[in-house]
Amino acid sequence: MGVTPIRPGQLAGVPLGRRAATPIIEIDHVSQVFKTSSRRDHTALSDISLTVGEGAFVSILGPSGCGKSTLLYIVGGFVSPTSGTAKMKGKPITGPGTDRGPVFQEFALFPWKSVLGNVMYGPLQQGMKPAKAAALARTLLAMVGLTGFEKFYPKELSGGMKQRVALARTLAYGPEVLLMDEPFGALDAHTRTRLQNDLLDIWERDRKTVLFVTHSVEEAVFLSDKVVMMSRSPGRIREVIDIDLPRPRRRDELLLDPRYQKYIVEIERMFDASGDNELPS
Amino acid sequence: MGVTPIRPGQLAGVPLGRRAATPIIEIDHVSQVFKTSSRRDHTALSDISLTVGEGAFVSILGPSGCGKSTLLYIVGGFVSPTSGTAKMKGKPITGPGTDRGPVFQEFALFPWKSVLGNVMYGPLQQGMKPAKAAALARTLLAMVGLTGFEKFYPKELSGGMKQRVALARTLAYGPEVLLMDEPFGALDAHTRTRLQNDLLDIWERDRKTVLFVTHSVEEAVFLSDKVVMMSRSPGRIREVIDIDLPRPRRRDELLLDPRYQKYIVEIERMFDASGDNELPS
Amino acid sequence: MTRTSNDILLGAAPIVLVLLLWQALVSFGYAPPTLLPPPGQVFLRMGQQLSSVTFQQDIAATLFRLFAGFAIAVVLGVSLGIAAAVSPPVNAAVKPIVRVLAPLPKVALYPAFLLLLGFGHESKIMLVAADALFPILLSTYYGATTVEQKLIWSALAAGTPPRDVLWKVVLPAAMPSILTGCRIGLVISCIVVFLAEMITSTDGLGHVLVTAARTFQAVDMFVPLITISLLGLILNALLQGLRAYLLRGFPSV
Amino acid sequence: MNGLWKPLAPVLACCGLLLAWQFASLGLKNDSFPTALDSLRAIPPILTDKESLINILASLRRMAIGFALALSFAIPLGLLMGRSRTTAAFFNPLLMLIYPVPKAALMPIIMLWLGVGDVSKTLVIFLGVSLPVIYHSFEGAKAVEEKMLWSGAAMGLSPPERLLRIVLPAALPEILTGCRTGLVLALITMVTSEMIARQSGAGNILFNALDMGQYDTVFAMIIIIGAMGICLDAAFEIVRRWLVRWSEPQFDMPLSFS
Amino acid sequence: QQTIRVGWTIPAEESKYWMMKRPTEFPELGKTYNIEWTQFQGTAPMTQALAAGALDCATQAPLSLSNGVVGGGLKAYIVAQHVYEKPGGFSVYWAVKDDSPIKTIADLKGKTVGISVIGGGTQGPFNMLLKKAGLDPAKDIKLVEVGFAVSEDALRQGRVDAVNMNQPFAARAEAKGGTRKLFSLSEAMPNIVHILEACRADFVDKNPELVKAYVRDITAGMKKALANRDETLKVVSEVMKAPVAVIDTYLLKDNDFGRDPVAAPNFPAIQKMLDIYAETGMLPKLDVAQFKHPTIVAPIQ
Ligand SMILES: Nc1ncnc2c1ncn2[C@@H]1O[C@H](COP(=O)(O)OP(=O)(O)OP(=O)(O)O)[C@@H](O)[C@H]1O
Ligand SMILES: Nc1ncnc2c1ncn2[C@@H]1O[C@H](COP(=O)(O)OP(=O)(O)OP(=O)(O)O)[C@@H](O)[C@H]1O
Ligand SMILES: [Mg+2]
Ligand SMILES: [Mg+2]
Repeated sequence: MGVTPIRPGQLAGVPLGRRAATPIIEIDHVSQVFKTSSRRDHTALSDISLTVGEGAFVSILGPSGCGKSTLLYIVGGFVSPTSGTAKMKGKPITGPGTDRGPVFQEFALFPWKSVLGNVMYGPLQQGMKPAKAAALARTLLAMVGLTGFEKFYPKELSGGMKQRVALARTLAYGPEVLLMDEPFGALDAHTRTRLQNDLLDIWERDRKTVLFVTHSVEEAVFLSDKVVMMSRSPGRIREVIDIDLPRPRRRDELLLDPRYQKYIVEIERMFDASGDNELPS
Repeated sequence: MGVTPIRPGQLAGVPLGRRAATPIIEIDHVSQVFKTSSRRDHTALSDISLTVGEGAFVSILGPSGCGKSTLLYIVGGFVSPTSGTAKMKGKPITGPGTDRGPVFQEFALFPWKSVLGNVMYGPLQQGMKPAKAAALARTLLAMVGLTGFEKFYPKELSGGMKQRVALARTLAYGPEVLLMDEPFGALDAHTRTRLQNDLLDIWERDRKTVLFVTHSVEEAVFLSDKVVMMSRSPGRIREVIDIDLPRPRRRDELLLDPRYQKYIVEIERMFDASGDNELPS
Repeated sequence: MTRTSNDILLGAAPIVLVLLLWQALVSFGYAPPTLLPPPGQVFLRMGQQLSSVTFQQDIAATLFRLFAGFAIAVVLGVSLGIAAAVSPPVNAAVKPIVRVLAPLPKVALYPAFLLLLGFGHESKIMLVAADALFPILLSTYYGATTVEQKLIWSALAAGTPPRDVLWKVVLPAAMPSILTGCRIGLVISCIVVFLAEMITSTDGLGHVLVTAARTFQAVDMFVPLITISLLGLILNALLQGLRAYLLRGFPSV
Repeated sequence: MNGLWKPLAPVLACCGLLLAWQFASLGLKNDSFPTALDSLRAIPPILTDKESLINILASLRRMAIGFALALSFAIPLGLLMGRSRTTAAFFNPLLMLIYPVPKAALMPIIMLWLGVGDVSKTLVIFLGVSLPVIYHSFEGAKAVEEKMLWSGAAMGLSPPERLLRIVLPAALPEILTGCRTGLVLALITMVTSEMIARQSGAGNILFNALDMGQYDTVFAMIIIIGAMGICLDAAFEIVRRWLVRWSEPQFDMPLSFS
Repeated sequence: QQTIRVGWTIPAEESKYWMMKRPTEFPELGKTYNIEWTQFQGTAPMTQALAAGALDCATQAPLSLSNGVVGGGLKAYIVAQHVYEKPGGFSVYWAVKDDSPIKTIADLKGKTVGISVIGGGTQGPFNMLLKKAGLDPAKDIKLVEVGFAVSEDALRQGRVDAVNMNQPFAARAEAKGGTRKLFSLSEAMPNIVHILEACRADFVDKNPELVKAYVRDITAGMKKALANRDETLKVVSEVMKAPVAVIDTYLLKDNDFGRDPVAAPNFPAIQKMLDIYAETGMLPKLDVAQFKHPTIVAPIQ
């Protein structure tokens, strides 16, 4: 069946890469404690260890509020963990870098820039000629189905449209590692499927590493090499599951593959089994 | 098979209620045109007619940006349509009212109030005693799995947690009609299932009417009496599908019901068939 | 705890630097002590003055005018600002009037205030209120117009009467902006109350300064100056405390 | 109706104010409070006098320089304070200590180093303007959504670039509110800076008339300064609207007193 | 060509107004030297400006100048005189309303009294008169600053019980009626010197020729002012921005201050004022000799 639960402790040093064994991201005993306004400590992540191999597609699943976004922030270098270290290519992560591109759950578009301006922002920043950057941005906008909306401002977009702009904006400057926080959460099934395929194409072609937060078990299984299941006890890794399905994947083929269905059922059952999910810390 | 496509034109006057034939919401030839910053007209909804019967659970499905949220704003009375009329219980909708409770896609929590304060807001507003309102709020927070987070401020919550607070806040003041815009979009499958069941319980018990925007076909079929499928050509109703499944529904039972699966497959195919979804207006 | 004490140390550093610079200016002869007395002398004199009843009365008079004028400005500024933001008719009436009145140099009206209201507290309170009003009003208006629509929608749907939305949603949501306006208004109040007392008064810190300036008592001139700036610092710290409490739910650095 | 009302409203408001003034002064019968009509009558002689015009232009020049200097100093400082706790902790008490001191009282010392000419007056205007700009920039920068900055950082923007290219535009609406208050204060300090020592300027005319008890000229000058304020404010509003067209509210507020 | 930085104020400096408005009529001004004019509100700020070295010469009152010397370490010479109270001419006076119960200075006890500037030049003689009438200037009256321009209104509005009057406002108030003179400063002493011209000592010592030229021009200006009243009216009107008709009511008439034809300072009278200031405790005793330059003082031939 290929699903081998691994205890977090065992993980350090075991790369989750599909094509290469070189670890690109190493998270080592990371914890994150927030001070709330009521002056109490609130633990969002506790003792997380995880290694992601170069070129791997790793999904993170977990109940709402278990610390998935926080984990991505730490890898992005936006937040420094309360304890533990995160490394990128062997070097400790001290801040954000163009090698890691985030797609935030809240989109965080620049409201003063048009859709095109938002997507062109990164390429221009990296010294690309405006004409070329605009052409690239238009290609990406066409990919996410937003041709015709180039001149719109973010406030004039629907939720799903904003999300697609955010995705295009990050893809535009081609980071090595993509840190995606529910990037398809606000999309309809049809658009979602299309973008999943596009994302896989880009990943295959440009040999990127992807850390992908999602709530859809089906999506996680379809896309990933590994699925990391988190639990809120608080913010721990419960299991890491290898998804041993052939690539390139096509959904209609997979739907006929019993292993695919089995992965999904298995993972869903694991979630159901954990009683702690609804308990606040 | 029970799925009878209806042309929008035929719809006016045909109530979509399950238990009662009295129409509660009547949308009549509504169009919405926005002026964009680049001073062009952008049509978000064009000629929408829809009648929702009292006590009905109606889901709206449609590609991202097709005008689902805009439609809810019009029913909520927050936006007045460019043309056409929307009526609630026979009276034209001129503004918001406690009879229609929205759950916004962007949550729109009050940042200056704690989680508890947000949920208590509505009941207090309607004259409930603070102690009673707090007790009610705690019950609802327990239901959405946020016990222990009463004193947190919205900025200290994860995306899914904010969404659950928004849900609890609207449920707290007991509106007759719930206008829910992807209320479970940011939730993990487990929490989502639990809340779906809770929502159905409330709906059955309090005889509410629900207008429910979602991107999950499965969720729409599981919850609804009717599914309204919208297309972006721009912002039209494509089909209205009756979901003829027994109530009360339990997911594990339904999973074994071939009609349930058939509805899902049918609706998904309809989406796939429409080529216009990705074309911007 | 350590963060606040760090902040205090950091904030004290430039003040110490300024004092050193001041001392150096005097010591190295860049300014004659008759115009710029050494800081030590000023603080010594200030210590003596603070324990004298007349000086305390002067401080009290200044503070009273400051608070009264500022309070009027806050109440008027906030209520008008919010009313103008949410009500088109009020907006149509208030906006043009504000545009006309805001840029008027209020000091030039002070002689008229004096004749109409007398030489006592009233004329000064009026001047302070007139000067502090507009920054508060503008900030409130800005804050209120940019309130997230969906917050108002949520409140309306929860049964808040439109009238109540003003202070239940618009006011708290605009609070960060309002408090910024208040902060500026407070400093302007300090300046204006002092200026008004300098121009015509029988008491108050500004009056103390003018009397000293007329007779070239440089040290006595600096005591009220330092006092008003310390008052400004203290009042601002209090406002900051209030701000931190009121805005605990809002994002901050 | 609405289209007609908009440009007319300020005119109507002016007329209303003038009318109220006319009746108040008629009722008070006070030499130092001339009627609106008398004051309006005193305007043309001022505006046709070449020397007065030169005076007014001199004031405006000082104001423009003071305003420009203040913006170029206050906005960066405010933004920096808003994004760095340390900077804020460092500057806040100092600013709070310096600002309440009335500049007029410091004139003797300012004169010592800067003389009585344009430099000291421009300094006074600069100080008057920078206060609201610093604090609005400060608060504006503080409220910038963090994830926007994170996005910028991930695209390779250095901290100074983030300040310039993310914090500045994001905080722009709030900064512009500060600038608007600053513009009003610039006009007021432009006049008051000429109260004690003056060579030429609008304040010169105003305070001369005040000294001479020519109240119709005083109020005529106040009207002229007010009119300049309205024009500057209107011009500023156009610029502001254009700069922050992305942040204008989408829907009118559904509230009304009626 | 050298420049002198000169401070001035209004009213009553006709010779300087001539220099400002009719510079071509002066032989040296604009040719051998230039003037940078700065207008001030009252003499006290000019004293500060002199002490700070921001001005070279300025209009001064005996009291403000002395204050600068005592408190500000200022060293200056009195080089010319603008106006004084000539017997029979105008003297600054305190007025009350016609129907006021105040008949004598002693009646001022407990009243609110307006004065143009607290600690200004008029306060010395004023204090002296109060003392003579048995009042303690510090305790028995409530003194409040009311500029000359608003004096009349403040009195009529009842904001003050008595207030000091100066030209041209006195002439205007008298024309309107309803007020009466309570006492004038000439009752304290004759020949009060109101404003004079002073230059910083270090500046004079460094540029004696320059200052001489300036003083010569002041004398010339005074002569022109007295000789051609019609033109003087125009000059003053241009400076004060007041209509000729208003100025015509008093300027250079009998109800005006006195002017020395060559702008020569009256040092004995100044000494007497300094003595009064010392007597009333406003200043320590000063000798006028320290303000007197051996050669540079109007009139210079
Ligand atoms: N600033 C903060 N102060 C206090 N607690 C915080 C703060 N930010 C996040 N948290 C807490 O940290 C926990 C993890 O948050 P995080 O956003 O990482 O969750 P998540 O797994 O992304 O959830 P979701 O799926 O709902 O987005 C939550 O319990 C949240 O309340
Ligand atoms: N203020 C506005 N100005 C211009 N266009 C707008 C504005 N608000 C919305 N729109 C447009 O209206 C259309 C419908 O928006 P709406 O938010 O209703 O979509 P939606 O169906 O809710 O999409 P999603 O599923 O992505 O949330 C979109 O094309 C959007 O660009
Ligand atoms: Mg998250
Ligand atoms: Mg939507």
